[in-house]
Formats: sequence, structure tokens, C-alpha cells
Amino acid sequence: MADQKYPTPLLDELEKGPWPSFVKEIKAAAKAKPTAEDLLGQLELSYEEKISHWKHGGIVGVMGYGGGVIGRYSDVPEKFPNVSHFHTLRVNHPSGWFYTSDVLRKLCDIWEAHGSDLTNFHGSTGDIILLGTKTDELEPTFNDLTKLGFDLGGSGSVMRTPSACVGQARCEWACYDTMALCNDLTHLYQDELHRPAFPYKFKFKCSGCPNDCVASIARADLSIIGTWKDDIQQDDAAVSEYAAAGLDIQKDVCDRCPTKCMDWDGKKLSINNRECVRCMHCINVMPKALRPGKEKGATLLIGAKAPILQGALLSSVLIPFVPADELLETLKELVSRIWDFWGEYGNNRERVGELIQRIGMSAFLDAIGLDPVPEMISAPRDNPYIFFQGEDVAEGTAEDEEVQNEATVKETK
Amino acid sequence: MADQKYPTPLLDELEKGPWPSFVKEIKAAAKAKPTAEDLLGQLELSYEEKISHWKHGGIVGVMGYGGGVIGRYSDVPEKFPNVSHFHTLRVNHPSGWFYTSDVLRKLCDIWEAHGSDLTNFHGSTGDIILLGTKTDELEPTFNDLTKLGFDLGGSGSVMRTPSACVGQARCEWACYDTMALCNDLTHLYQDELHRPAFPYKFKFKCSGCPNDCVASIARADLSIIGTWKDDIQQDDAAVSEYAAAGLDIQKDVCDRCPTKCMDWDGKKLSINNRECVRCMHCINVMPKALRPGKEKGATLLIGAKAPILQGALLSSVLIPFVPADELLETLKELVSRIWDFWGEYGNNRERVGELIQRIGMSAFLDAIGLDPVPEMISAPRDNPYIFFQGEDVAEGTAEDEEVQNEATVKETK
Amino acid sequence: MGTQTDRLTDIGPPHYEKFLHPVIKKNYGKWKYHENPAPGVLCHVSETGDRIYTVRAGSPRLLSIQTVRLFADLADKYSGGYLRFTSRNNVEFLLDNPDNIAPLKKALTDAGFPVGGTGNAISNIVHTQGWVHCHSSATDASGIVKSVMDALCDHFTEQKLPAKLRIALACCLNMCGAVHCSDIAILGIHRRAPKVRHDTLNKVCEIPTVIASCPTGAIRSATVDGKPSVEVIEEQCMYCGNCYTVCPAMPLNDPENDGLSIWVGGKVSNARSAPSFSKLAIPFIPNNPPRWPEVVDAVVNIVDIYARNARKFERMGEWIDRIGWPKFFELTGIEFTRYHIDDFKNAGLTYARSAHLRF
Amino acid sequence: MGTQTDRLTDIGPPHYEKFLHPVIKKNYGKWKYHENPAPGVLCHVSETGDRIYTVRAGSPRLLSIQTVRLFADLADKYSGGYLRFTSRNNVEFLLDNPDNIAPLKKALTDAGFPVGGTGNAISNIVHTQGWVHCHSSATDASGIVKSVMDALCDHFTEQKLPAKLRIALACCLNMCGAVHCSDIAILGIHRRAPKVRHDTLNKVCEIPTVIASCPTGAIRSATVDGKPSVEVIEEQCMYCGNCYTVCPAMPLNDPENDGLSIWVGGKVSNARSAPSFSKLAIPFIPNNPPRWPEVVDAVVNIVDIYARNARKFERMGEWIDRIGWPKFFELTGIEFTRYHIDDFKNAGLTYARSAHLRF
Ligand code: SRM
Ligand code: SRM
Ligand code: SRM
Ligand code: SRM
Ligand code: SF4
Ligand code: SF4
Ligand code: SF4
Ligand code: SF4
Ligand code: SF4
Ligand code: SF4
Ligand code: SF4
Ligand code: SF4
Repeated sequence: MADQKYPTPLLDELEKGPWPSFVKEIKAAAKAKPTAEDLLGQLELSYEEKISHWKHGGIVGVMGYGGGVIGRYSDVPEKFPNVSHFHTLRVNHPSGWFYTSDVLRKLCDIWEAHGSDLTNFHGSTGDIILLGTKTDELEPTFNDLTKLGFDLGGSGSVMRTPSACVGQARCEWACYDTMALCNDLTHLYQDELHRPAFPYKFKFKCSGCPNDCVASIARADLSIIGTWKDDIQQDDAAVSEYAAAGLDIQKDVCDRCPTKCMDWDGKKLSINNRECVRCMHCINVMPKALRPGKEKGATLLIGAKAPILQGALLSSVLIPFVPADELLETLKELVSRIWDFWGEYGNNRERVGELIQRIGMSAFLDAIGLDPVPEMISAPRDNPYIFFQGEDVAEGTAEDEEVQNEATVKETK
Repeated sequence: MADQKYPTPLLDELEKGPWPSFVKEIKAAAKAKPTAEDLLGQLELSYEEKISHWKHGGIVGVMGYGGGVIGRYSDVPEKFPNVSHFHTLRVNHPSGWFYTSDVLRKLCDIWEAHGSDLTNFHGSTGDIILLGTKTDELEPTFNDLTKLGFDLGGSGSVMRTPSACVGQARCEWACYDTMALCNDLTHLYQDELHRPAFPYKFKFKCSGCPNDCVASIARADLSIIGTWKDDIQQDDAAVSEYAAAGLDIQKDVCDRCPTKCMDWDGKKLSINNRECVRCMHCINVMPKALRPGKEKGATLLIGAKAPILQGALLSSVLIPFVPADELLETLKELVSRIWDFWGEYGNNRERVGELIQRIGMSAFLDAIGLDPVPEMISAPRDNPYIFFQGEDVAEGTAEDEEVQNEATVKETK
Repeated sequence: MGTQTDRLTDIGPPHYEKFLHPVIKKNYGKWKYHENPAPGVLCHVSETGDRIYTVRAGSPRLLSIQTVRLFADLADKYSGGYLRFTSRNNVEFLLDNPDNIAPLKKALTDAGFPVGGTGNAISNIVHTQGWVHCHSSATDASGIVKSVMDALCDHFTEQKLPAKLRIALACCLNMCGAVHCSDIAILGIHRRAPKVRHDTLNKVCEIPTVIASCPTGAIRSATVDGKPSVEVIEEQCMYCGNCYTVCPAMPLNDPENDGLSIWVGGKVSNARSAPSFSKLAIPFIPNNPPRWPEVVDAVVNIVDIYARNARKFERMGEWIDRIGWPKFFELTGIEFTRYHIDDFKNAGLTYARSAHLRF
Repeated sequence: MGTQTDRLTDIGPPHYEKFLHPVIKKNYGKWKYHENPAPGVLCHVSETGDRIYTVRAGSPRLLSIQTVRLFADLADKYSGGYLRFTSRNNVEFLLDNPDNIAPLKKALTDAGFPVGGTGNAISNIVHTQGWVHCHSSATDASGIVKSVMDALCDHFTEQKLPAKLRIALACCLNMCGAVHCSDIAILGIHRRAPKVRHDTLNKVCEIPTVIASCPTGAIRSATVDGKPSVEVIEEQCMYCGNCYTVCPAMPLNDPENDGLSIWVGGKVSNARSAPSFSKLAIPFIPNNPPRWPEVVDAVVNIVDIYARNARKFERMGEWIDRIGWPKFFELTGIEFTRYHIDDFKNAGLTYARSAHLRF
């Protein structure tokens, strides 16, 4: 490595071993790009000192947008001047992360012209990440990207790039067209994606079935998970084939069904579909024999997020079932009501899930005009601290009533 | 009912029906006692007006004791002068609530002499409740009671009368002598029972096995639940008898075992005792065939209480297993450390379970000198908000260290 | 303690041994197994071969000394003078002679005390004081218990349920008893913030203590008619009653708005599933003395649906766990409301955080 | 927007349809079932009888354009120019001709990209920026991922685990990615309160915002050397980093005390059990670049024990649920400490509230 600008004995260790090496990638880029070369040097320094050498944030971006670029500056610019600026662009990916070789090459060409030659395919939210460039390259990069038909993703208090599992493009279980919905939502909410107007970030993720291959229930403010209403489609001949091929249907299928609603008498598999909770297990194990039903749609869940500040949340059921062909319209209507309310009542840096935790799900439902249904809960409350509403309580004076209706949105601890 | 002082048309309705009637009881007492007569009148008024006619508390008691009497005054004494005072005495019951006809009659005689003739066998904590007398009868009642060998129970911020299931007196499953332990604890802590020195109340309950027939896990600050360490004692012949008699061992026993650690091949029942969680189900269903093991003792759990203020709590595991013959000594040692700490750090009206919630179980364990074991939890934390201790963190200055060790007891929200 | 030289204190309860039947004393710790020959009757068999028979009868708990003496008489006649009470306030007679079972049962039944409560039955309702003795009560206790048990008496004297079914009642949120872990809990509730007695508050209570007593911070200091007092922010009050416990000038009782709520699916035993809290079934039923027909109907309905649908050995909560709460509401016809959705401390954990759904 | 008349904005992403393989376009929504003929290879069969083959290869995610171009070349050669990336950052080539599978696999392997990640295997580690791009990081991301995957690579190229095993890494508590719901999560953590830069704080941040940012109320205003600033009550700090996100003058990074923690048993899918959070296994492992051997050992140990003990179709968390946490700690030899016991908001619910115990 005689031609390397900085020796990197520590990082060199990470070129060894069977898994593809990110150090090799940076070195490959470093051959042509001083930016990548200096990144290597600064990273080696971090490895020596066990600390990041990036400075906190910095607001940079492209004209008219309030997000999509993460500003980044070195705290040792004197040592590594080529990464004194090292901003990344977040670029909307095509639904399902499908590409042609052609479009990938064109993306590479753009980044070769303007950036570090380094990328992430993809960021954790799903964006194409163009990793590291200078402030004055941002606008030119953006112009080239849009000419190729790409646009920026989100950062800051905006809607983020929605993502979708491969869905109907290559999966037999997709209960709605995840890629179309993802694409529609992204186009529909361009303004919300590019111009911060929310209390905090907002993420959509679309999974075609309860396997949830984009982890929407763990990390989307609005999780859209495909499901079905009628009976599992069952092919008895195929069941027998699996049995003949050695699958232990009792042990590996029936006994693992969470509701024990399956019965296998050694010849015939019977499913009590009214007890089935659409967990997917039996279908996963016997894809040739069992399939989701025909009455397809999705469950809408709300509120997942990482732990900052009040602990991580999983999304929870908001609407148990929306037929596939009504999904987009239902979402439009619902999301506008959610955003209005969150925009007005959400604190700064309060995700919608945290807002619901703070004011209570019932108050949130009142606010967005949804009726409570038992599917929203795993169990009713076990504490007796019910805030009865004005209208349910007798003998209030006129004044009282007013106070109490206002009080729908109130804080518990 | 011509000879009744007050007409009680509403209460009279409650003399009908197959279940024994408390109204009949009050009427029986009212024949001799004006107190009971006026109680009937006031209660009828409450039934008419749908409201209690008792005033809030009032501190009354016997000399030298700070509890054991609930002061009670009517808010309509002009109408019902005989219940203007209507205090109750809480009286320690004998362990297991065993009596002879003789001692019961003597208790009745005392109450006939001094009170309303009305009692509860028993109060929810387990005391004998002598229901309703005047202030100046308290001391004479107490004197007669002690002469008979009875003493008062607790009220206010004291230890309360411990209680115990019938245990080894009549139950084959008792893994320790609940009645002896209950009696020992009550005698040991007479001072704590009679003279308020705690932040709030403290309850012990002793159940001989995990069936928990005194509901200790739901309502005792210190729950002592019998269990065993070795294998379930199994009588194969008796198992076969149950099977022959028509018990569906697979469905009613094995399939209901929470850990599915039982196997029934139609002839022989095998239990994987290392997986068994001592739930008692199989033993409950086949008492002749299965019994708790021979290495007996108890699990100590801490912190149950009703919902005021922060929501109800169930007790949680503090010491997974204490051999039966070490129970009293272990408890003595442990309880003194718990009371010391709670006495110093507990807020006013804060039960020990709430204190633990407020400062965290780990800090509580530090304070009472117990090592954490995984049996104490259903699962480790899922949030990353770990307060690392001074001694575990490097590079603290001497000053810092001090602060951090102090900080063991700190509040989260 | 002056003159009273013979005054005894701190003697504790009498030792239980004095009150034990000789067969029990002899076989203490030696019991081997038991049988349940008939509802209300148990037979415990010792390793020594000895047997003790138990006959259990329902009791209203609130007993006149006349009835206690009756029990003593029956004990003398049939059980050598030995008897006990259970943790659910039933009375149990301990017999060494099985021939006495039938006459004792008859004597009890004739006197109005049903024999039963054992095995997979409904036992006595654990309950509290209500209007008989407590200032805090949002309802009566004994009256509702009597009315409900009248309707369920057959479930006491027979053993025809899938599992044990434990009912409890508490007359206010203090929840004296194990109400919060019952198959069915009947709970008296207030629904209006305390009405502050401004004229007396300052005299009978410390204002800072009153303010500090409120878990939601709904109480703040105020001057009313020139007197220092407090005011309650009504919409922040969750009617817990803690301020009233601490200060008599903060009464919550309100005939129009007090009433009952019904909770289901809790349990205490570790049998099969872990102990668990009861969950809200019906948020509010008005007080309707003397016989609270709406409460009785609600409880009977839940018991009936459970009895018809649960599998053998399934407690109420275990049954609901299996079928799911939506089905519970559907089967019982109970309306699901905003109040069922938790909004207290751990509320988030009660939301349905999966796509496991039945349609 | 003045002179730039041709400037495009708000055009959104390109429509995916342009990038779909013709067989996929034709059979969109018509897939019937799939097979998994070999690790890293899937075959989806349509109702029309058409088949599409997928070959999946591991990727470091951080790619130079040189490598992206290599993928493009391979796609041109073997899959008609069609490829995609997965939600876990693997690359997938979409083939209509099964004969291309073997040569493509060889080409990928030769280029250093292992083929696998399907079925009951360990797939790519979802991860974040670390020292490559983020100021907030308590550790690097890519370096640990590389070291761990080197050790687990056989589990990527073979399918010999009881179920899918998902590993994720995040370099700070912000937890970019679904770290909190992973079978094994590796999480960078700080362990010291922020060191306030009193000289600049007032210039770069609003003091009230900084104070409000702290969830535990550990920050209060202070005057230091005559300048308005803040101070942190060290023992109230839980190192969440929110103040640092809000204000650059509150850095938490600390080479001595930053490091890793390991979490286990979370999942996302609804298959069998509901989605669940990962739980703490190891509270702290020091940063030891370049190859973090202690982290690698810890992860490999957990994977090994799981692989040996879990039953078929049991995810990590489902296995631990069955055997219980005490057994997990015993089998893995991981020390149980005070830090494992939750003391955050819902802590009480994680205590063992039953007598269900194994001995
Ligand atoms: C680039 C990316 C990590 C990656 O390497 O993939 C990333 C990087 C950052 N995230 Fe993130 N997050 C990224 C996906 C996520 C995800 C995953 C997701 O979106 O599915 C999460 C968890 C889900 C969620 O939203 O809760 C996530 C949760 C956070 C949080 C915590 C938010 C919370 O409410 O708890 C923060 C802190 C914040 O917002 O202030 C954060 C903040 C940040 C910041 C902006 C740092 C900061 O403190 O301001 C990081 C910039 C790093 C850098 O220098 O590039 N990032 N972040 C991901 C975005 C790439 C993309 O657009 O595709
Ligand atoms: C008499 C009794 C009810 C009964 O009819 O059986 C009772 C009656 C009262 N209880 Fe209780 N409690 C009684 C057992 C219980 C139990 C059950 C137990 O001990 O097993 C509990 C639930 C377990 C627990 O301790 O948490 C219980 C939880 C409360 C609470 C709530 C405590 C909490 O921490 O949440 C209060 C409120 C308070 O302490 O201020 C309370 C307060 C009261 C007061 C003193 C009312 C008050 O606000 O000061 C009641 C006096 C009523 C009266 O006029 O006689 N009572 N109380 C029970 C005592 C009889 C006995 O000594 O045997
Ligand atoms: C007498 C009593 C103890 C005492 O010291 O007073 C008692 C005695 C027995 N219990 Fe109990 N239990 C007694 C209150 C309880 C309680 C507490 C309560 O109800 O408040 C519980 C916990 C209830 C709960 O989980 O909510 C209780 C849960 C059990 C169980 C577990 C039942 C289950 O499946 O959950 C058993 C086992 C069984 O019945 O199969 C049991 C079994 C027994 C046995 C069979 C034990 C034995 O071998 O002698 C006794 C006769 C039971 C019967 O009634 O059929 N006992 N038992 C209590 C009678 C109360 C009553 O009058 O009805
Ligand atoms: C390609 C991808 C979707 C995408 O749009 O990119 C995908 C594709 C498939 N998933 Fe997935 N899953 C993908 C991420 C996920 C995720 C998300 C994640 O890992 O972050 C999950 C949730 C993981 C979790 O629970 O933590 C996920 C949980 C599943 C499951 C449920 C497994 C379980 O038992 O819990 C199945 C069913 C199965 O494998 O039996 C499944 C099944 C499948 C099938 C068989 C669906 C089908 O019929 O085509 C696909 C091939 C799976 C395989 O790898 O063997 N997929 N799958 C993702 C590949 C990621 C990768 O490179 O490894
Ligand atoms: S979430 Fe369901 S539909 Fe989507 S790729 Fe995964 S298994 Fe297929
Ligand atoms: S999808 Fe899940 S719940 Fe439904 S039958 Fe199959 S295994 Fe059972
Ligand atoms: S708790 Fe156990 S030992 Fe005690 S009476 Fe009940 S079943 Fe018997
Ligand atoms: S006691 Fe419970 S856990 Fe143990 S074997 Fe019997 S049923 Fe199973
Ligand atoms: S539950 Fe409430 S009203 Fe009833 S006795 Fe207890 S404190 Fe009094
Ligand atoms: S009843 Fe409870 S919530 Fe309402 S004011 Fe009083 S203490 Fe506060
Ligand atoms: S996890 Fe933390 S350190 Fe890592 S990229 Fe996200 S914000 Fe930055
Ligand atoms: S790191 Fe978190 S807890 Fe510590 S001071 Fe900053 S905001 Fe507060």
C-alpha cells in the first residue's frame, strides 16, 4: 500500500476475512478521490483514538428544500482537508429497490462527477445514500439527479422516504400492491417530504403481509401490513405432498400455530379460520399448500419509533382492515387528519406515537374521528383511573360541560 | 315488622332469596341493640339517597396503641344517635382462622357486653372485625379481649395482621408450615403492629403452595409462597387409576401444562422436572398421583398492593427459594433491612412496592444487600437507558466517584 | 400506664394449636391427598390413614353474634366443637365422623346457609364495608353481594363450571380485598372531582398535604371567600379519592354519578397461567338499590357466556386470552368504549402491537 | 428560483416499473409459490407457469461506485441487466434462465461477495454510519459488522439454523435501523454525561431548549466563568444523547467509556409470536478496534448456544421464552447484573410477578 496517502494499519485488518470489506470499498474510491483518501485517514484516526471525528450537524441543502442533505464537517480539517465538508445526500429509491444496470451506472456517473465515489445501497430508511461531498457540489448533484429522474429523500422534521417490501413484484403473499402504494405516497406528499412543517419526522412503511419484511411495525409511524379477511386458501393435495416429503405437520405446523386452531388427523388438515390470527406461520412452512385468502387488504398500525426519548414503541393497530382497493383513499383521508392534529398538538420533536402515549389513545381517536374498536388493544385497562367525559356524567353545569369536552386532550403521566 | 324502630322497605328486599342475608343479621342484632337498630335506619337512608352517611375517619383507639380501631361517626347523628359513634375494632385472628365453639362464644359474649352485636368473620386482611361501638367502650373491650388471649390488629401506618392459608393443618400441598410462620411473625412484630412507625401499611401473607389460597401475590407487601426444588413426587399406579377413571391426561393435564414439559404416551407419564415451573396444575388435577417434591421451602415475593396511587402491583420474586426450616430466620434478617431502608427512604404513604417502582429494583437490592438474580425478572430491560454506576465507569475523578455511589438511589419517572 | 397494673398489651393472637381438631393436630403436615365427594364437602386423607371431613357453608360475612353462636352450636353437635373460616369468609366445619355430614348439611341448609363453594364453583364474594361502615364508599357492598349471590347460588351449591370462578367487590378505588385480581370484580367508582368544603378545609387539613396527595397534580391552592383553600382542576381528576382519604374536606361521594364498574379475567393462583389483573369490562352502571338489577344481570351474563364457552380448566382470563378480547365483547354483547383503552402509566403496552387479528 | 428555468423539483422517485424484469412485469401480482433450491437462491413460480430466479449476495452496504458498476456488469451478463437490493442491503439478481445461476454465483463469490442469506440463515447485519459519517456514534458500525460477519459467514452461506436470525447494529441510542427488534442487536452506548462546552454553549444553542431536551431533567442552567451555560447532574443522566442532538456544545463521546452492549430476542415478523423488543444480554463491552474480538466472541457464543438448543422454527426470543431467562444466562455464561433489571418507565412489568420458577 505504498501509494496510500496515510498508512492505515488498523483498517487494513478489516480487509481480511470472507465477508466483503468496506475498507476495500473506501480504498477503491480513494484511488481516484482525495475525499475518500482523507476519509480513510480520518477513520484510521478514529480507530486509534476510539472516537468519532465528525462535528455535530450543520444546516446545508439544496435550494427550496429543507431536508435531504446531512451536513457533516470534520473536527480535524487541518489534517484531512478533503473531508472538511463531507455532506451526504439522501436520494429517494425506486419502490422495492429495483434497478437496471443502466440506471445504476448513470447514478454512479453523477456521483463520480460530484462526490466521493462512496455510497450506501441503501440507508436504513431506504434511501440511496450518496456519501460525502462539499457544499458547493450539492446543487449541481441535485440538478443531475433530477434530470435522471431522481429526487431527494428527507431529513429533519419532514415525512421520510416511504419504503416497501418486494410485494407483488416477486412475492406470492403480498395482500396489496406495496410498491404501488409506496410510490403513490411518495409522490403524493412531495411537499411534506421536502419542506419541514411537522413537529418531527414521519415514516411510512409498506409490508405486503404479516411477515413484515420492511420491519414496518418496528420503525414506521404509519405501518401498512397486508392481511386477509376470509379463509386461508388450502390445497389438500399439496398438503399431502409436504407430509409425504417428511414434514411433521403436527409438530412443525399445528403445534406452532399460536392459537392452536389447526387440526391434522394424519390425512386432512383443518383450519378453524375464525380463530386464526393471520400469523403466517403455516403458510410460511407450506407455501405450495397454503396461501392467504382472497379478500385481501391491509391493517393500518400507528406509532413505531426508536427509543429517543420515552423508550422505543411498536406500532399498534389503528384500523384492523382496509380492502386493498380502498387503501390509498383511506390513507389520504386518515393521514391528513393525523397530521393536522399532530401538527397542532405535538410538541417539538415529538413523534406521533409519543403524542398518543402522552394524551392517550382514546383522546387521539376522538381527535382524528375514529371509533374505538377492541382490535386496537391487547387487553382493556387494568387500572381504575378512568377519566369520564363530561357528556357521560350527570348534573354538570353548562360551564362544566364545556371544560370537560375541551378536556378530551389531556395529559397523564 | 311492627316492632322495628324505622321502616326499612328497601333493605327488606334483601331478606329475600337463597343467599344468607346480612339484613337478617342486622335485624337479629337490632332486637337487642339500639346501635344495630340505628345502623339499620341509617343504612336504609343510604339506600334511599345512594350515599354513605359516615363521616371521614377520626382518631380513636386504645391506650398505647396507634392502630387497630377504625373511628367512625355518623353524619346524621341527630337522626340516629346510637350510631353517632360507630367504631370498629380489628382483632388478630388465630392462624388459619381456626376456632373452637367455646372461644367463639366467649368472643360473642365480650361483644355483647360492649358493642353492636355485629361482626365480620373476617375482614379482608383477615382480622376478626367487631363492628361498631362507642369511644368509651374501646378500652373495656380491649381489656376483655386480652384477657381472653386476643389482641388488636393493625390500622394506619403499621404492620397489619399477617394471614396464612390452612396449610399443613389440612392441606397436602403445603410446602412449609404457613400457620406457624404467620403466628411467629405476628408475635415477633407486636410493636410494629401496634405503634405506627412506617411510611405506610405493611402486610405479610403466607400461602403454602403456588395455588396461593390467601391471594398473597395480589395483596401482601411480603408474599411467602411455598414451593419445592426437586422433582414432583409421582405415583404411577395412581396415574393409571386416573386414566382408567376417564381423565384425559393428554388434554386435561399435559396440554394445559404451561411449559409443555409433560409427556403421556398412553401408559406412562414423564415429567421433565427441570422445565416445570411449579404451577401446580397437574398436581391439582391428580392429587392422588402427583405431589410437590420433598425439598420444600418458599419463594419470597415483594410489593403487592391495591391501586392507590400509582396503579395496583403484584408481588415480584425477591428470593426464589428459601428452605422451609430457614424461613423464619431469613425473613427476620431480610425484613429488618427492608424496613430500615423503607423507613428512611419511603415517602409518606408510599408502600414498599411503590418505593421499588420509584427507585428501581436494582437500587433497592443494593440497599437491602441482595444480589440480583435472573429469577427476579420476567425479562431483562428492553430500553437502553442504563444508569451506569460510578465504579463501573472509568476515569472518574475522586469527587465523581462519591457522587455516583450516593446515586444508587435515584429517581426515574 | 399508671394504675392499670393488670392491663395486658402486645400479647398477639392466641396460638392456633388450641383450636385444632385432634385429628388435625395428629396429622398436621402429614396429609397425603384429598377428595371432593360432593359440593361443599372435602375429605382429606393422611399418610396415617386418618381422614378429616370438611363441610363448607356460605356466610354473609357480616354476622350477628346470634349467628356466630348458631355456628358454635352446630360445631358442638356435629364436629366436636371445631370449625374455621376460609380466606373467602365461608365457614367450615371439621368432622371426623362422615355420618355427621348429611345431618350437618341439612341443619345448615335449613338455617339458610347453603353448602358448597368447593371445586369448580363460584365461592363467596370477597367484599368490603360499603354504606355499612365506610365513609369512602361509592356504593354499598353487602347489598350487591347478596343480590348477585342470590342469582348465582346454584353455582355455589353445584360444581358445574369449567374452573373456579372468583368474584370480589370493593366499594371504592382503594380496593380493599383482592378485587384487582378476580375473575369478576365489581368495583364502586366515583365519577366527579371532589367538592371542596372551602369553609372547613383550612381548619381540618394541611393545604400542602392535600395538594401533594393528588397523583395527577389536579389540586392547587386557592383563596376562596378570603379563606385559604384549594381548587380542583376537574378535567385532571381521575376520581381516585386519595385527597379525600387525606382530608375530610374533599368528599367525592355523589349520588348521581357514583356507581359500579365490572372487571374480568384476573386471577391469583399460579395454576397454569401467571397471576394477572382484572381488566375493564363495563365502565359504569348506576347505583340502583336495593337489588342493583343491572349489576346482577351483567354478572350473570358474563358467568353464563363463560360457562357455555370456556374449556375445562380454563379460568375466565385464560378463556378470554384464547378467544381474544374482540370476541369477548362480541359474545357478551358488552359495548366497547373509549374508556376501555388504557391511558394510565403503562398504557402503551396494552395497545395491540402486532398484526395478529381475527376477522 | 430566478434564472434556473429548467430546474426540476419535487419530482419524486422514478417509477419502479421501468426497472422491472419483463418476467416480473408480466407476472406482477400473479406469483403462486416459491422454492428455495439452495442457500442464496430463490425460485418464484407464477400462476402463468413462469419462473423467476433470484440470486442473493452479501454486500458491505458501503459501496464504491466501482462495486456498483461491477454489480451492473454482472446483471448485464447474467440477469438481463435487472437487479435489486433487499431491505437488509443485500443485492439480488433476477434471472429468467436457471442456467445462469451457477456462473453468477461463481462470479459473485470470486469477486468476494458470498451468496446466501435466504431461509433459516443469518442475513446481512442492518447497520448505520458509525465513525464513517456520524458525530453521535459511540462506536464504529462497518468495522464491527465486518468482524462479526467474518466470523458468522458460514451461517450466511448455509441454512442450518433453527429459524431466521437477524442481527442489527446501531452506533448510538438513536438506534437508526430496527435494532430494537432484532434477534441480536449490537448497540453503541455512551456511559458518561455530556461534557458541557461552557465557552461556546451560549453562542450555539438556546439554553431553555437544551434544558427542555433532557428527559430526566438532569440539565439545569448555570453561570460558568461569568457566561450563561448549563450544568448536568451526572447521576441523573442516562446518556441518551438527546441534549447533544439538540446542541453541539454537549458532546457525549468519550473514548474511555464508550462501547457496546448486546441485546437479544427481539423480532419483527408476526410469524407465530407477536413482534417484540430485544432485551439486554450484555450491558457493556469496551471498544476494541479494529476487530472488536470481545463483541465477536459474545455474538458467536450466543449464536452457537441458540443453534444448539433451539427447536426448529424457534426464533431467538421464542427459544428464550420457552427455556426462561435464567436458563439463557446459565447456558451462555453471561453474567446477570443489576443493569439487566429494568428501571425505566414500565419497569414494574418486567419483574417476575408470579411464582413460576424453575430450579
Ligand atoms: C443514515 C441513517 C443511518 C444509516 O446509516 O442508514 C441515519 C442517520 C442518522 N440518524 Fe437516523 N438514520 C437513518 C435511519 C433511521 C432509522 C431507520 C428507519 O428510518 O427505518 C431510525 C429508527 C426509526 C425511527 O425513525 O424511529 C432512525 C432513528 C433516528 C433517531 C431517533 C428518532 C426517535 O424518534 O427515537 C435520531 C435522532 C433524531 O432524530 O434526532 C436519528 C438521527 C440521525 C442523524 C441525523 C444524527 C443526528 O443526531 O442528527 C444521523 C445522521 C448520520 C449521518 O451522519 O449520516 N435517527 N434513523 C439512516 C437514514 C438513511 C436513509 O435515509 O435511508
Ligand atoms: C375493613 C376492611 C374492608 C373489609 O370490609 O374487610 C378495610 C377497610 C378500609 N380500608 Fe382497606 N380494608 C381492609 C382490607 C384491605 C385490603 C385487603 C388486605 O389487606 O388483604 C386492601 C388491599 C391490599 C393492600 O393493602 O393494598 C386494602 C386497601 C386499602 C387502601 C389502598 C392501599 C393502597 O396502598 O393502595 C386504603 C387507602 C388507604 O390506605 O388510605 C384502604 C383504607 C381503608 C379504610 C381505612 C378507609 C380509609 O380511607 O381510611 C377502610 C375503613 C373502612 C371502615 O370503615 O371499616 N384500604 N384494604 C379490610 C380490613 C379488615 C381487616 O383488618 O381484616
Ligand atoms: C379453604 C381455602 C384456604 C383457606 O385457608 O381458607 C382453600 C382450600 C383449598 N384450595 Fe384454594 N382455598 C381457598 C382459597 C383460594 C384462593 C384465594 C381466593 O379465592 O381468594 C385461591 C386463588 C384464587 C384465584 O386464583 O383467583 C385458591 C386457588 C386454588 C387453586 C387454583 C385454582 C386454579 O385453577 O386457578 C386450587 C387447585 C384446584 O382447585 O384445582 C386450590 C385448591 C384448594 C384445595 C383443594 C387444597 C387442598 O388440597 O386442600 C382446598 C379445597 C379447595 C376447594 O374449595 O375446592 N385453591 N384457593 C380457601 C377457600 C376459600 C373459599 O371459601 O372458597
Ligand atoms: C427480500 C426481502 C424483502 C425485500 O423487499 O427486500 C424478503 C423476502 C422474503 N421473505 Fe422476508 N424478506 C426480507 C426481509 C425480512 C424482514 C426484515 C428484516 O430482516 O429486517 C423480516 C422480519 C424479520 C424479523 O422478524 O425480525 C422478514 C421476515 C420473513 C419471514 C418470517 C420469519 C419468521 O419466522 O419470523 C418469512 C417467512 C419465512 O421465512 O418462513 C419471510 C419470507 C420471505 C420470502 C420467502 C417471501 C417470498 O415468498 O418471497 C422471501 C424470501 C426470504 C428468504 O430470504 O428466504 N420473511 N423478512 C428481505 C430480504 C432481506 C435480506 O436481505 O435478508
Ligand atoms: S412482507 Fe410478506 S408480502 Fe412482503 S415480501 Fe415479505 S413475505 Fe412477501
Ligand atoms: S396463519 Fe398462523 S394463526 Fe393462522 S392458522 Fe396459520 S399458524 Fe395458525
Ligand atoms: S395455598 Fe396451597 S398449601 Fe395452602 S391451602 Fe391452598 S393449596 Fe393448600
Ligand atoms: S406443575 Fe405445572 S409446570 Fe410443572 S409439570 Fe405440572 S403442569 Fe407442568
Ligand atoms: S373499598 Fe373503599 S369504601 Fe370500601 S371499605 Fe375499602 S376504603 Fe372503604
Ligand atoms: S380524587 Fe384523586 S385525582 Fe381527583 S383531585 Fe383527589 S387526589 Fe386528585
Ligand atoms: S445510530 Fe446514532 S451514531 Fe449511528 S448513524 Fe444513527 S444517529 Fe448516528
Ligand atoms: S444525555 Fe440525555 S439524560 Fe444525559 S443530560 Fe443529555 S439529555 Fe439528559
